Amino acid sequence: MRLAELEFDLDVFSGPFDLLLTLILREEVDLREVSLAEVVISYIDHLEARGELDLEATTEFIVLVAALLELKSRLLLPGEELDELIELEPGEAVEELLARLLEARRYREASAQLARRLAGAPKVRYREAPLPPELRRVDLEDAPVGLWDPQSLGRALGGLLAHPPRLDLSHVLVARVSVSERIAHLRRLLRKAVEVSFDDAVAGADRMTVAVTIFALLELYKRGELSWDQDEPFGEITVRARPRAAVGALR
Amino acid sequence: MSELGRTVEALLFLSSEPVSAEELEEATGAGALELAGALLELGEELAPGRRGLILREVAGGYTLASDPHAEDAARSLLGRPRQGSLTPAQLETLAIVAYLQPVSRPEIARIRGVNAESPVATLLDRGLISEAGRSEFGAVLYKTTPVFLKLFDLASLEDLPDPATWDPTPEEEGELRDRLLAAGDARAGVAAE
Amino acid sequence: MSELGRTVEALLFLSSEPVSAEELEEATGAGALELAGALLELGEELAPGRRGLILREVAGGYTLASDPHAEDAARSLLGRPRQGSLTPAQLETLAIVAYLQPVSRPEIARIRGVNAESPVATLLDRGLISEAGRSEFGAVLYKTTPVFLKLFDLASLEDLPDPATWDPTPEEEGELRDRLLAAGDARAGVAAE
Repeated sequence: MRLAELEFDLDVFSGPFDLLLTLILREEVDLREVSLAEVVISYIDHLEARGELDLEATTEFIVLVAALLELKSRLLLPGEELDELIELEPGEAVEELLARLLEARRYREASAQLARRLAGAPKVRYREAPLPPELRRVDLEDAPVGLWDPQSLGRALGGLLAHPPRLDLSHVLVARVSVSERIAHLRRLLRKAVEVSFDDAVAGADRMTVAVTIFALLELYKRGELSWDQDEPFGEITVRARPRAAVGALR
Repeated sequence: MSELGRTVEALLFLSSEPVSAEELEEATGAGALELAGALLELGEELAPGRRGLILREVAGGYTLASDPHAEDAARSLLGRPRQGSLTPAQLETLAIVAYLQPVSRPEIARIRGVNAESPVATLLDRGLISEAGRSEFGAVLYKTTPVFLKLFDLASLEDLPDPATWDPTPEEEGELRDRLLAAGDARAGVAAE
Repeated sequence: MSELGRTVEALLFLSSEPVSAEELEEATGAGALELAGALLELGEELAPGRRGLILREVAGGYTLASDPHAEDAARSLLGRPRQGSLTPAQLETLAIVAYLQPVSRPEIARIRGVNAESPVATLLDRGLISEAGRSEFGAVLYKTTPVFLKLFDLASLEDLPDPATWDPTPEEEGELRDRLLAAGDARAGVAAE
């Protein structure tokens, strides 16, 4: 069974997975109300019932759920609005969504038709062999001088130098601040001072950046580059660089 | 067997792709009528059940194929099934390429809603699709190949059914629209509370 | 023609390599004597001058080949279209080799954003590029050949047109190789999303 067709019966939604995804992306279903744990458990139930692991579908599922988790965690951060991602009016959104569902459906039907056609094709085989050597090497040496235009080479190379515009195909993966950026930021601060307060490290930053900085902090802690103290919940966090020697010893 | 019939048989044996009557005429220097006669002769010689090979008309041309009766022995000798079956992702990707060609990988990904890298790579490996230049954004475009037509026993792409066949009736479409609008209203209702 | 003879014909047709008598016995389940009879029968059917194909016994076993009398027609059918034009993929690959030589296949693939195996093989077959040692990582390197210079009517590689004419971003600095690799990576990034 295809992942997209997998039926879910959740508190807030009942229907195929691809409809759920599309509804979420168009904010027709509020992701904050969707229990992703429930989605994952339903999927695991489905896998168990099926008795075999479809690696491709499962990979697809993990990627999608990871993307949904990221989107949901952003939504849960107060003040982080998704307005910029939802530019369409409700009526427009429905038409756009409808068009996309119909398009997806059209090619799903087409692929089913191809599958039937393949099953019904005559059970013959065709030869797959290279040309015999005497025919393979075409006598390019007899071809006229200047058969091809050298400008075509320059043009082909020029085409390869072109950078594509950034096509934003996935609303879910819009990353405005990256963990590696924040890691670099923390390292910079810790080179200047042995100790830094977390509030100072994120002074003036928006909530998204604060959240990502916490990921960066965890990553650097894991690598043994720093440690921190927090005396009480919601209290001041003091970040401290680990001595180089200690870092080396950890490796 | 006539000399022309023999030449045609040899050409079909050597060519990895089906050869059209026009190409055969040009290569052999024979006239259309003469060539039609040779093809008829060859078709009789290679009629199913007579030899190990059969003459087939597919993908806009003529080609030789093994007779299905040899399938078990062929599988045993070559050690692989006649055609590795295609996964749903590969079939869907192939359907999109077949109908929209030339089409780029990002476009396929947009329609399928998931990355198309792995099915595209497999279809390329199996020779079912091939490159067809680049889009204005520099993405490689893909088209189907004669291998695709052969595998699916199609004379040409025109033999693919019109995709509009599968579009829902206006009633179904209206129902879907209502369902989506209702979902939107429910969402708006929650937000207003 | 006997059923075993037909099966053997089909097997030899499908295999691109010569097939030994033992392999044929194993695939068909026939005994050695029976198989020898079928090969004899097939050899008579495909004796030179009878059909477009002939049965050949070569080192390692039996194989089908096209009758040499069809060679001129084969050259005309299979030779000319290949000589006449380069596909976009081949032209891009050739341009990369021409400007960056020596260059490895992984580099070509990175710049093009797609696997370069097939165009590289074709250009090698056609004698437009050749191997030029190995990179420090062990990848085969390629360079253009004298045939390449002749077909593009170039006295030497110095005469390659200046790509600056077609450079979409002439303001960018850096070596041609680095810029091509960066652009390829950017295209791959877009396609992967």
